[in-house]
Amino acid sequence: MTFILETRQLCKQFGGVHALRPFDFKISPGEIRALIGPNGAGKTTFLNLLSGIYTPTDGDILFKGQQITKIKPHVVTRLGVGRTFQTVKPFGKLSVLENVMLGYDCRAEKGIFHILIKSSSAKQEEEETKEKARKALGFVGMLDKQNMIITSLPYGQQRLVDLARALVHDPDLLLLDEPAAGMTRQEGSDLVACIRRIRDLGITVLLVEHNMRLVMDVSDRITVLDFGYLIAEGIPEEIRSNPKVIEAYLGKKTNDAIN
Amino acid sequence: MQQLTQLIVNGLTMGCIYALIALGFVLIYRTVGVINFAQGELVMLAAYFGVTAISIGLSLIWAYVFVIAAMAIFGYLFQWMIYYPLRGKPFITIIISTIGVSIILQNLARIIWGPAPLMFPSFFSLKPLNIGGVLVQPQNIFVFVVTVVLFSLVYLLLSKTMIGHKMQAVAQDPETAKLMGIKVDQVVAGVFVLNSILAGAAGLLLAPIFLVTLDMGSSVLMKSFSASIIGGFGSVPGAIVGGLFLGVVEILGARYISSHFKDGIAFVVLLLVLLIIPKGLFGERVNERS
Amino acid sequence: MHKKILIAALILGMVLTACGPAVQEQTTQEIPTEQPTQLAATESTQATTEPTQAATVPDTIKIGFVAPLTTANALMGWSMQQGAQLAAQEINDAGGINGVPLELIIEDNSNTADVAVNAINRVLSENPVALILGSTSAQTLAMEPIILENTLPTIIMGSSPSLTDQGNPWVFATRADDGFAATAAVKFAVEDLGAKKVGIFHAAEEFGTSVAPIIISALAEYGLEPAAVVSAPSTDKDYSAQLLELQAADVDVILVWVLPAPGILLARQMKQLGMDTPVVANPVFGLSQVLVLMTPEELAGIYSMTDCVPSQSTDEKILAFVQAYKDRTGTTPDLFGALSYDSVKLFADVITQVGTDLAAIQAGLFAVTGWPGVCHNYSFDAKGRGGYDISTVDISTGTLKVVGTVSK
Amino acid sequence: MGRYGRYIPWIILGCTILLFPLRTSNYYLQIACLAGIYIILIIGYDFILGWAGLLSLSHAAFYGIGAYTSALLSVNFSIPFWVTLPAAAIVAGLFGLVVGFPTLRLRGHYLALGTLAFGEIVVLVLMRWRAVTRGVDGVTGIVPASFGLFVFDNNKSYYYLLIFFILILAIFARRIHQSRFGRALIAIRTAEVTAEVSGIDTNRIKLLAFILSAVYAGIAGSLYAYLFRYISPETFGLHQSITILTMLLIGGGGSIGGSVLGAILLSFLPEWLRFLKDYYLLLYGVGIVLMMAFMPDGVIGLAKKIISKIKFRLPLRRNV
Repeated sequence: MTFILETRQLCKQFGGVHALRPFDFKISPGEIRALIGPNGAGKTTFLNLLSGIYTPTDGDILFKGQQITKIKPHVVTRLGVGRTFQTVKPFGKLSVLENVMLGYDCRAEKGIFHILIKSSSAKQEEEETKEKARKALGFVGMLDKQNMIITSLPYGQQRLVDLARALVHDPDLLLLDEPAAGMTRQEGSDLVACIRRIRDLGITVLLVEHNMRLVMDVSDRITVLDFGYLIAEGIPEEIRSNPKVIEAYLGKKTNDAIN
Repeated sequence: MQQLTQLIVNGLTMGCIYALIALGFVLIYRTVGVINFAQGELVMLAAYFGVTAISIGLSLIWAYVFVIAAMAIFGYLFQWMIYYPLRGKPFITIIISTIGVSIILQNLARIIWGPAPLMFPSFFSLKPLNIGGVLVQPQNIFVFVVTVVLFSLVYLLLSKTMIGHKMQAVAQDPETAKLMGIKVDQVVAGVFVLNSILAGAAGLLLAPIFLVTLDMGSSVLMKSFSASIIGGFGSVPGAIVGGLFLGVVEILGARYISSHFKDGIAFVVLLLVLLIIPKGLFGERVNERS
Repeated sequence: MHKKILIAALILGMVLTACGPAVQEQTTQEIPTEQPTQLAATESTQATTEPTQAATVPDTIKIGFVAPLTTANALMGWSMQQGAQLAAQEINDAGGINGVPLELIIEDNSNTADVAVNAINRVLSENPVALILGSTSAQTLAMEPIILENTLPTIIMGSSPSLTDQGNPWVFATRADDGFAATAAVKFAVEDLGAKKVGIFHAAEEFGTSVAPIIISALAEYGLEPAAVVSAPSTDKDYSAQLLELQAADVDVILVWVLPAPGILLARQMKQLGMDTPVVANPVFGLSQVLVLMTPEELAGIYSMTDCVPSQSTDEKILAFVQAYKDRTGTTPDLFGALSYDSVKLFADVITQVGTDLAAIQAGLFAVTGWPGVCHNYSFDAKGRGGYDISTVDISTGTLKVVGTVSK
Repeated sequence: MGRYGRYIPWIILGCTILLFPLRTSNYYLQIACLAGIYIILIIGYDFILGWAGLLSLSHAAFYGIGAYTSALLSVNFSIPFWVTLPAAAIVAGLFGLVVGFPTLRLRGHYLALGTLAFGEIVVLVLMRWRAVTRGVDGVTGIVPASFGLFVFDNNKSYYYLLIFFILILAIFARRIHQSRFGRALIAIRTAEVTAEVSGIDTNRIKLLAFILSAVYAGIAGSLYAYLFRYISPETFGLHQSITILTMLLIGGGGSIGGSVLGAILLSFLPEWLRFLKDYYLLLYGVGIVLMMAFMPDGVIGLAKKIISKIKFRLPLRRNV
């Protein structure tokens, strides 16, 4: 097993629209990989395919050498894939800590009867979940906000909580969908540090991002998609100077300029 | 064979009735994403308005006009007093409110018109026509014709006119519709008025067949729901196909399986459709709002 | 979280205190009338034979009345309420019961068992000495344990045999049970109409469904089996499937047990399907509100088994009742108006004789023999059933023509 | 408030509830008992509507299944109360599993109508399957509930029995609400996809909520059968499901307090309105419409709003 994640001829169509053309993708363990491309390039579709939200039209996904092509999202998560979302939908009725605990609940084993009788093992499990969640919150630097209602936090901080939720169950692969969106410059650079620390834990990171400064700063390798096609892949320096990439961005006159 | 034909003819008549009542809440559902539990009571109210119109000496034609006008006003008031204050609230809140309205209308009608069944005349004699051995009521043919006409009109209105497109836009996404310059409130009010008029038409058509009773609308409401789901919820052609299908299946089931389970047939068919083809026969689905 | 519960607690407290004053009001109202009934209740448990007048004379004598005044059976409940109120008015105009005015405590049961039980408890909190129930069997059965517990003499107008088969000595029925009516209907169908192939059409609700087996066993007495048995829920509007099944079975008489609106639709749809099979029905076609809605064609060939037809009577007292009822309501009294009127008058008579002691009223009712009411001459048997007359009426002419009577 | 100050309203409330039967007539006691049964029903229904955010209209059917299980076991086999009650819970729960499994794939109005159809079919079976359910006549002769030598044969004792069950079931419900299941339900309701990607088996959790609500309904049904000692199919029809739905919405979904308030308020409201005679149901309908217009989040929601208006500090923190 040389690759933690591998896709073979993975494609997705919605009706007649090709959201993702047959796509071969490989990512090595411990890598930080960025997936970039203009709007509508198929990046989020790709993440949704990986995390099981969409079923591919064709092709295979292998995670740690295991087929996960038609597996439901929660199983994919349990196998060790963490995921954050482009637009955070925090669970508003829950506190920050509970939002994160939710990510670890899939590791819980004690059934409903333990909870009804408040058995000591259930209590212990709940404590363990809380401990894990606090640790994850501490990791993203949000431990002091643990008892707040999540919707009362600024957007950038909500994203960090979402990140903690995706990390709490000790994934091997973390999918980040535009983690820096809505963040201040300071928060963004904190995030870069955070992503590096995540990699240092031995977690492979795949991120989709529009903020090129962040992408160039943090990633080991970059993959570029356009209209569902793979147009380039390589280390940041190569991508920066790749004419196809420049054309894809500037030709489209999108707001995101490469700097 | 002759009996089978007779059964199918009668089943189609009931089917028209299910479809007519279904049409109204398909409209409401499409536009504001809410099931109107007071739909049956609107039908009943129209019939009682009709009785009153006749009793104050109006001719049948003018009674029809009176009822349609009264229902249009009522539809506007309904929208203004019940829906408008709750717009934007979860659909379930509005559903409860329509349940409240149905209780109000049931009891109001009982207090005003009394609990006894009443009569409402028809344009036609009660003598059945014999068409190749099959007996058909002139009123039933009338119901069939009016149903088809109303369905066609509503279908054309929705798919071919500007108003229809506005309604579609409101149904899809009221916020965007507002940004596009559509006066959402007016469109919604219009839909409620139209719905009320359709319920009024249903009431006027059913009254001579069913008598005017307090339960005349509510007793077929659930079947109409089922019909619209079977046809594909939110779809206008689906409502009529679902209604006719249900009417025929129900009558054949009652005749050839057992009349003792007649009421269950609609619900068994509904469950089967939901589980096998959840989109209904006409898989036109409006996005769920919650 | 605690705050949330605290808020809930406060509101709950408010709700409970809101019902607090109502309770207080209740108890203060109860005080003057409570004593005699309590006295009566203790006496009744001791089963005293000599009826004693209560020590203090109450302001009013209260009779409870629970009927479906709203929802599905509101028509029946309305007739009952009119009849009962007419009787009460007549009694009070004539000076009350031994000089004490009669008061009816009228409550609606919403046609459901839960509300019926609430209604009877509401009535009981006013300490009535008797109770009249105009409820369907399911509701009556739900109330019977409470009647037994409170030893309250109760007159019901239900005809389901199960109502008087519960072994409850406080329940009296002013109508023959369905067994009696069904037998009479079968007798008429077979003997008078010469039926060979009988079809049965009954309402899918409790009152129709429970009659079907009784009709079938009555037919068996004549060595007949029903050619077809069909049913329809009262909310159903189209009976062609059922009627065509009867037609296919080639029946020569249809026995029908349905509610008013379905009865009219049934008669109409038969004619629309070209069926002129004679129909022998439950009292539904004896109701004046039903007759006025039917055309002469629809009326043809329909017979109804009814307890009584006050408007066709020659008895002056009964005609006076018919007139008074007409003056009051604008309609001819039907079976339920008459039964309800009789129930109030009967209670009043018994209370006049034996006083307000509950056990004495019970004994008084059992002792009734041939009490002449506007609907029946009442004598109660051991089960508490009275009023064993059934008339067959021919409605072809638009009026109720009695063509035969069966008595026990 | 002193250290124990916050317990004062609780003590007052507890005393009011416990002493209520001693101060009231049998009439109010009966309504209170029925309200108690509704409380259990609605706490259960809250799992599916308030917590999972799914509109189901078959709750009355599970209530009926519970009532019939208990009643038939009691009448046919003379099985005592403390066996028939869990039996009712189990049978209703099994039906919840069987019904929930296929229907929970449906969403929104479709789920509502699918469950509605199931509910209507149950009532029809109760009415027509005479040999087992005794058909439309209903089941009479249910022996009173008893525990040891103590027989709960009057409303007063039954009231306390109900309080016992309400307490137990409310505590259970609260434990579930605050456990990972509660979190999962909230997550599913707010953002189903995020919940799924967080590792929550949403189908399983929804099914669990459905079964739990059916179990609560089964217990409520059993308690209903022993309160009235007579049951008939008509009690468990669609109108009952709608009553339950209305109670929860009026009380305010998502909280036990809301369930309790809704059940109590709508049990007493029509009875309070009885003095209006002919107009009472009319006014009841008006009441429902007004309540929905002025407190769309239920009594609980309104109370919170009022309290926040008078500058009470709203609980920004949620104690875990």
